[in-house]
Amino acid sequence: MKKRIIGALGAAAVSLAALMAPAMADGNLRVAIPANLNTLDAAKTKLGEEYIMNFLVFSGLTEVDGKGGVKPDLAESWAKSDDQKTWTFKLRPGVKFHDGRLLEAEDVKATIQRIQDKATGSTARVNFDIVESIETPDKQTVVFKLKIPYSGFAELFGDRQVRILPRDKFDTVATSPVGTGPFIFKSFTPGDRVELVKNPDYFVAGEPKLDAITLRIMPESAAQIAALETGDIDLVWNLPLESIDQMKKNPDVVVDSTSTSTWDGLIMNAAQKPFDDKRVRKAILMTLDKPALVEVALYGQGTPTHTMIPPSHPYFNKDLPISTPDIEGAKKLLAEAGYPNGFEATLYVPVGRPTRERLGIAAKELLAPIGIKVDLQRVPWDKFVKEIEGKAAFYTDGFFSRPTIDTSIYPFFHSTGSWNTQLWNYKNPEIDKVLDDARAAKTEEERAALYNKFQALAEDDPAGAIPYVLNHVNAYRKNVKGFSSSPMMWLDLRETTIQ
Amino acid sequence: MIGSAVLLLLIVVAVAAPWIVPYRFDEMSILNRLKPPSLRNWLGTDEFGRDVFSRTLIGARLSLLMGFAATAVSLAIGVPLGLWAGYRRGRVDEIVMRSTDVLLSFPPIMLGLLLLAVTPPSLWKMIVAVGIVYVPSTVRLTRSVTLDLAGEEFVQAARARGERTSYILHAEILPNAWPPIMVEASLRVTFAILLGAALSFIGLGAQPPSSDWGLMIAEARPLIDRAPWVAIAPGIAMGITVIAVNLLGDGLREALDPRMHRKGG
Amino acid sequence: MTAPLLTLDNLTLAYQTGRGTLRALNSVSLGVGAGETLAVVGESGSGKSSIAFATMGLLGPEAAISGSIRFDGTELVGLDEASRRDLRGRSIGMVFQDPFTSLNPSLRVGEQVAEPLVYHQGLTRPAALERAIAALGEVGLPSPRELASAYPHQLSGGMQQRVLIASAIVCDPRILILDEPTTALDVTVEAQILDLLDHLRRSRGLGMLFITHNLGVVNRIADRVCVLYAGQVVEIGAKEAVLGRSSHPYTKGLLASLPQLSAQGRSQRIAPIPGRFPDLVDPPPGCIFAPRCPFAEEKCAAPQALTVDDTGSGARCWKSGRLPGWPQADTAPRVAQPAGAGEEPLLRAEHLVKRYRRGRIGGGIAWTRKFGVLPWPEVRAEIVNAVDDISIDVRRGETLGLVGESGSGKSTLGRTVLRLIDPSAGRLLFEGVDVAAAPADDLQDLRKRAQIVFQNPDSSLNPRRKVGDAIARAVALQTNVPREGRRAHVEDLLDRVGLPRSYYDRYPHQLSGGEKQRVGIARALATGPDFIVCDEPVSALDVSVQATVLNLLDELRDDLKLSYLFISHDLSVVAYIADRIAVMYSGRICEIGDAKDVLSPPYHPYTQALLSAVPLATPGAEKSERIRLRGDRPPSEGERSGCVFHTRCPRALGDICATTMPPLQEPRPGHRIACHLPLDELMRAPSALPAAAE
Amino acid sequence: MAIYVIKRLLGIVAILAVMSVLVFAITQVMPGNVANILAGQFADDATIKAIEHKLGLDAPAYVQYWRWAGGVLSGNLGNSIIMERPVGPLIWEAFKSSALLAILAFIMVAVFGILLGVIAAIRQNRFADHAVSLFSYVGVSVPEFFWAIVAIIVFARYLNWLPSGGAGNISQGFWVWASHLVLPVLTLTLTLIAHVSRLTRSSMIETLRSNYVRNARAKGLPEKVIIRRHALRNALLPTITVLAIDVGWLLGNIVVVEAVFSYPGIGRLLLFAIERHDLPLIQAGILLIAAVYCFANLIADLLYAYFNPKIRYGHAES
Repeated sequence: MKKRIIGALGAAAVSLAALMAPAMADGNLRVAIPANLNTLDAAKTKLGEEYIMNFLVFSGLTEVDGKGGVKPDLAESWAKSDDQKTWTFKLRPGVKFHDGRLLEAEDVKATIQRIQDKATGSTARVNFDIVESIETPDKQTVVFKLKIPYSGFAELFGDRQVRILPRDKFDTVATSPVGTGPFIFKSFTPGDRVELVKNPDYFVAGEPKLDAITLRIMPESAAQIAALETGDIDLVWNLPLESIDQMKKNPDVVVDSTSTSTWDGLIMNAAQKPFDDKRVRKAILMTLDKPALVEVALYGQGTPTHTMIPPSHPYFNKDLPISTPDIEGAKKLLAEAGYPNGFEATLYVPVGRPTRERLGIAAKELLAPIGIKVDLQRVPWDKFVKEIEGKAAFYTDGFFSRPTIDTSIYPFFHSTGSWNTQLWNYKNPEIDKVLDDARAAKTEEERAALYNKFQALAEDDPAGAIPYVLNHVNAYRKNVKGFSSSPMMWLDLRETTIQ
Repeated sequence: MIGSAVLLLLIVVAVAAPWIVPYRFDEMSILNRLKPPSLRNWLGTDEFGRDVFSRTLIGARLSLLMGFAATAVSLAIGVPLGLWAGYRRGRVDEIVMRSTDVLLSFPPIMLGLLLLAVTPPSLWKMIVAVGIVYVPSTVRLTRSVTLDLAGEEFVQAARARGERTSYILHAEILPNAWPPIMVEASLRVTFAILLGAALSFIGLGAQPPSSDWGLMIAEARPLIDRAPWVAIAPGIAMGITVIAVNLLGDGLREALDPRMHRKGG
Repeated sequence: MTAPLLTLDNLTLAYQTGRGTLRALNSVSLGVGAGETLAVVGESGSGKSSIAFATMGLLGPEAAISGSIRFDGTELVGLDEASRRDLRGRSIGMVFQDPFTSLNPSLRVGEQVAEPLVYHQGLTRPAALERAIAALGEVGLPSPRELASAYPHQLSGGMQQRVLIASAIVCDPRILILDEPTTALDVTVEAQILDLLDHLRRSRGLGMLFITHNLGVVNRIADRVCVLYAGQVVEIGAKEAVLGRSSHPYTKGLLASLPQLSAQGRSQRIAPIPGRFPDLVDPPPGCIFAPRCPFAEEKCAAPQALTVDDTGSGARCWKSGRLPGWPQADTAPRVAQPAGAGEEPLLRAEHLVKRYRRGRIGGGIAWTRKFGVLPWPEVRAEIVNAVDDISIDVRRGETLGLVGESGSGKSTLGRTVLRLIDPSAGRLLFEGVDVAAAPADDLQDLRKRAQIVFQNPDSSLNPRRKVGDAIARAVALQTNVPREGRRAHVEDLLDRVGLPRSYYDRYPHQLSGGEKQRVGIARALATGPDFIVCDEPVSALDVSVQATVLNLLDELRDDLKLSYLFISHDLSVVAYIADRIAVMYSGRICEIGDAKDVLSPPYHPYTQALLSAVPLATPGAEKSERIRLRGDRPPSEGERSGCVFHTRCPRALGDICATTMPPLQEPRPGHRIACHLPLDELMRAPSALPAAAE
Repeated sequence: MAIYVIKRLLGIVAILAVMSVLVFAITQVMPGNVANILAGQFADDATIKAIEHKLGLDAPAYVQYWRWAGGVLSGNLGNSIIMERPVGPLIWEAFKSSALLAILAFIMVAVFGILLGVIAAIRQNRFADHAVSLFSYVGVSVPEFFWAIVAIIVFARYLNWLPSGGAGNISQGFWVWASHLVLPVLTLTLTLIAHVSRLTRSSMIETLRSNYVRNARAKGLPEKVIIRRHALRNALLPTITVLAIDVGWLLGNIVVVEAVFSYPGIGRLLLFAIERHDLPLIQAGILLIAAVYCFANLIADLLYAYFNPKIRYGHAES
């Protein structure tokens, strides 16, 4: 009650301030995003642009900061059983959906069950394969029973697709989403813009500070930049990497870069020759000049790494040096593997993912000295998904930051990992054991040590070549305050203001 | 005939390109990327340090191939159909004409998009797709010319001496139908070059690391601030090529204009 | 003779070409007085139209003019554009050859006539329109007020030409220039227009400069005649003198080339002018006609002067006045063809019909199914009877002349009997075998034995084939001449039609019109036919060339025992060449019979009108009584129940002509007339041929 | 005339029906389907099957087509599979935006194309003629996407006069709204104007050489009147047909121009749909564009008939 009063007062103060300061009256933040949104249904979202919506309109049970931390969001608190198989979440009381209905535990249960349904087609589904049952003893409590012990379960609720939806509005959520987030969906003109307005009943008092947000869909980077420079928009999300240097020269614009665990890689399918031989994979890894690739593929906007654990992460293995090109060594390894003169390989790159395209083109050049002749094939995205991933021998791919270090690694590297067989068919019993142990580990130190070991193992027996993690860069005009780029690449605009 | 001179030069350059370019079109040099034009790289380098001049010259090859081969495809399919429909009339004509009506109701680029969406893009598929896009208009033109010629007295004379239809079509009608078809075809070459470039620009045409001009412009688009030369070189090259073909077409038109011909003859 | 209003003095017109200077006109001098008609006559290339364009100031900047053109004291050569424009339409009117393209298709007739009044006399549009309507009435158009709001395409050719004349005289010009004003029209319509022009000249005192190639028209309309050859005036003088007692060899030749419209005309061959038209870039140094002149001698190698006496007559020939008549044709006299009435005809058409469908506004809708499913509205079609129940025979060795005006269906008939067009109904017997419905593959015998010669020399030869190849192809296809003998065979054919053998390797564009027509004949002969359809074979040719081609066809028939179906709009030509004549009107035959029977009474009223409309070049012929037809259109499809000629017939009896098919009357065996008028009534008609020609 | 219009309308319906089958067939043989896209990366077969079943994509092709066609016949264009919203309003919104662009560009092309063509014809082989020629050659020879990029760089980036893309909302004021249209319209105009101006020029020259213009000169009419009253009217008839063809080109170019200028129109929507194999959206988009094109041709033919007295007051020839 008290909170609500404060909230109301805060809201009143904000609107009063808005009335008194005409310059701020239009507290509408205009954001450029490069692609149209396919869907507004959080469970089905697959694009960075869509994820932005997920965090502006909806809330999850928890919130991850992208650096390993997890905070309460809709869940006020949570507890796990000692075997890490039973997780109980207490919901924040009095949270209202945008349509005015109160959030209940049943909504959480229905939301997760919907994600679990294959026909929904949510990419978050695999994470909830471990859930045995969901119970709602009362309106504020949700209890999850897991099939296996899992230490990072709370973090899963900070994931992009795992937004809590009103269970009576599943049918319309794709077109007129209703959530509990800081902003209320107003309209979506496909191909043009999304308009959001402030949620006055947001459960965090005093937030959000903006009155409205307009997401403008602008595919052409030249158009985005021109619009930012002329003040037509206030913020460019995920600024094209090649424009960063240019933007930095503009005194009216702030370029805000943050390191993420989003990565690209050269995928080598261990189920197919010649990549079934770990010496071939290692030789390729040894040939790559990672800093150069950061320069070529990312215009310097990234960091060389061993695996998807970014150098900024506490679990990053600092003792392990970033590999430097060793052409002779690589040639020797290839010869040992039976390819003294190298071989020919087709490298598939997906159309419309420029960093992965550039990575592929650069790899073609870098691999030539050790005798690997690369034939580059560019494949449209839908065909890439259907016919290349997991099926081709050699291709470039990449993945967004995931909410926990476990969800970032386990599905890829563990031999039973859900995505392993659809990526590179990698099998390394030692790594399997390390990853399983890390899931059950009870302390941070224990876990850090295990992941350090994982990195060393992966460097020795590479699944593919992960040369770098990308930076996420936003550019905004000077009058935008209280904004910082998120390592998860979504936009947290709750504290943001325009002056 | 400036047009034909320029075009001839372009064709020579295009054919000889692999031997005269200073660098291979896909030769990358990471350290040397996005360099402005210099003595070393006459038109600068692109984001992978590839020589823009070399790429543009090789691109001429692709563009001209695209234009001429696609036009050849449209002629190869469209001219026989048009001759047949125009000479036979009746049901054949009706079916052919209604089919072209359907195809003509697609704006060219849409038809190209749809055709290319079916199969993974490659230069040859693009040539065929663009060729097919221009089949209906070729059919229509050939048909109308054939209709006119079929009424000419020398065609009647051929019928009167008992010639077979196939002979009349290829020996009496076709040689006289060529001039207007060729004039139209020369324009279609430019349309094909531009359509091919647009498809590549959208991403459904030529694939990297190809140096197709449309693709070069598409790839250079994000860099237009930093390295405008990467986009400008192929843009201007394309302009010159298309103007040359256009001039050639105008020249052809004047040379083959039936009225001029009659006056001269 | 009054002082001339319009005077051309030493007018020379030159163009620069790639090969040198082309002199289209060379020192032309002539004058036209008020109320006087000067006819300028010449063949194509003579430069006659250039005179009109130079006078009107409508030549492009590439034409170099020297000399003088004076109108009412004003020098026109070098006059500024504004002043010239002021004279055009106001003081000098002009009527062009082709009425179908000379009227703006998207402006109403009234506006087009009224326009010059607005700009020359400053009238308001309504006032100008009133004057225009009066002018339309004056040129003899019925209900001019309604007509003024019609568009040109709604009018017939004759009406369009009247409109053009109205727009030329609406500002009361003093001189009217007419450039072949009747050439595109049918002979009956031509007669009407010539009457109109004569009337206008008298009523308004107009001076007319009348340009034409047709000596008959000259005879009908002109007071004085100026004969133009290769850009030079070769003879000038009063009509009676020039046409009756011509003093220049070229004029004599032209007159001799004309086929005579008379029963006797047939007995002797016409005598053409030999040789080819001179190259105007490189003309002969002396007398320009000398290379073709039968009277030429050494002295003709010097340039000739035009000596005009005080009556205004003269010729450009030092021998003028001392010349004999044009020499007779030196070829064999014509052989009368055996009647052969009893034997089976080579070709027999029985009740032959060819119908076309044409959409008609207001015809209502018929719903059909397109592709078997889609409901589809079709406009009820109007049936056009191009060939309407025609029965004719062509006997072996004879020439059947088929005469009719444009749109009569004569060409369709010619092509239908060859199965180039499939008949809609009827029988078509070639040597007793019905080929009317035979499948195309079974026509090889017909294809070999029946051929066609076309009208248009430009379109009848494939421009991309050598002359010899075109002929050789027919030889290869339809004869068993072995491959190695074909060239020789084709060269023999070229000999036959009077072309040098070297023409084998020429392309059509290197040939003159007459030569192309000879190639067309050789091609028709190549299959070794018995029967040839000659579809207007001489209509596109100049008079002198026409004569040679006619002679050639005639000789070939005699030598090769050919049969012709000879189609023409020109009754003189048909009368000259045909053994029998069929007169066709709107898809039907109205009269058929031996040539001399058709050319003398009794006549079908249409034949009679046709004969009386033909302009003859004999002075005096123009004065005879003429029959004039009303209007110029046959009845529309709905009204074809009776005689198709009843809408225009001056002797129509009334309802019976409109409702009942006319009976066939046979005054003499083989001479049939389809008319309701009793035979004795028809017999009473006077001969339509002028006495002078009999 | 009414019969003719009915006939043409039925013809258009037939064309669209055939087209819808064709488009459907093409989407059937496209690699990858919408279920793969919905399932995203690394979806297992069971997931894809489940989604296909939910969307009815596992039915035989003719059943799928019939479902769609039945819907269309009863006025329901279906739902976009990807966006899960009705296709009708989606397409309609995009179409309105594109139509605005297209109509403005079309007016520009028609007005300036004809104007330039007429000027060039009157000043044949003189400076103005050559200037128009050069302008139209350059416009037509460089692809529209290149002009679009150049325009953004020059007018938006450096000169800062105009917004670089997107669509303005009329609620933001007229100038904001209008300013967003300038560059796309200019780009579209530039690439199409040559077609019209060159055709107008040649048709005008032809008309100026015609017998009836010669006759008008012989009547002593002032040159201005000859051009306006006699030449222009007849010269513009063929231009009507060309303008209809240009509507087709315009609809094609608009795809590219919308993409570069981030303009939320039907072209971009269609590209979006084709990339994602969203069949109901592809069908509706293509059929709408085709229908517009067919109607443009029909209107052109009717206008042609209207301005051509030969057809309007004629004995109709079949």
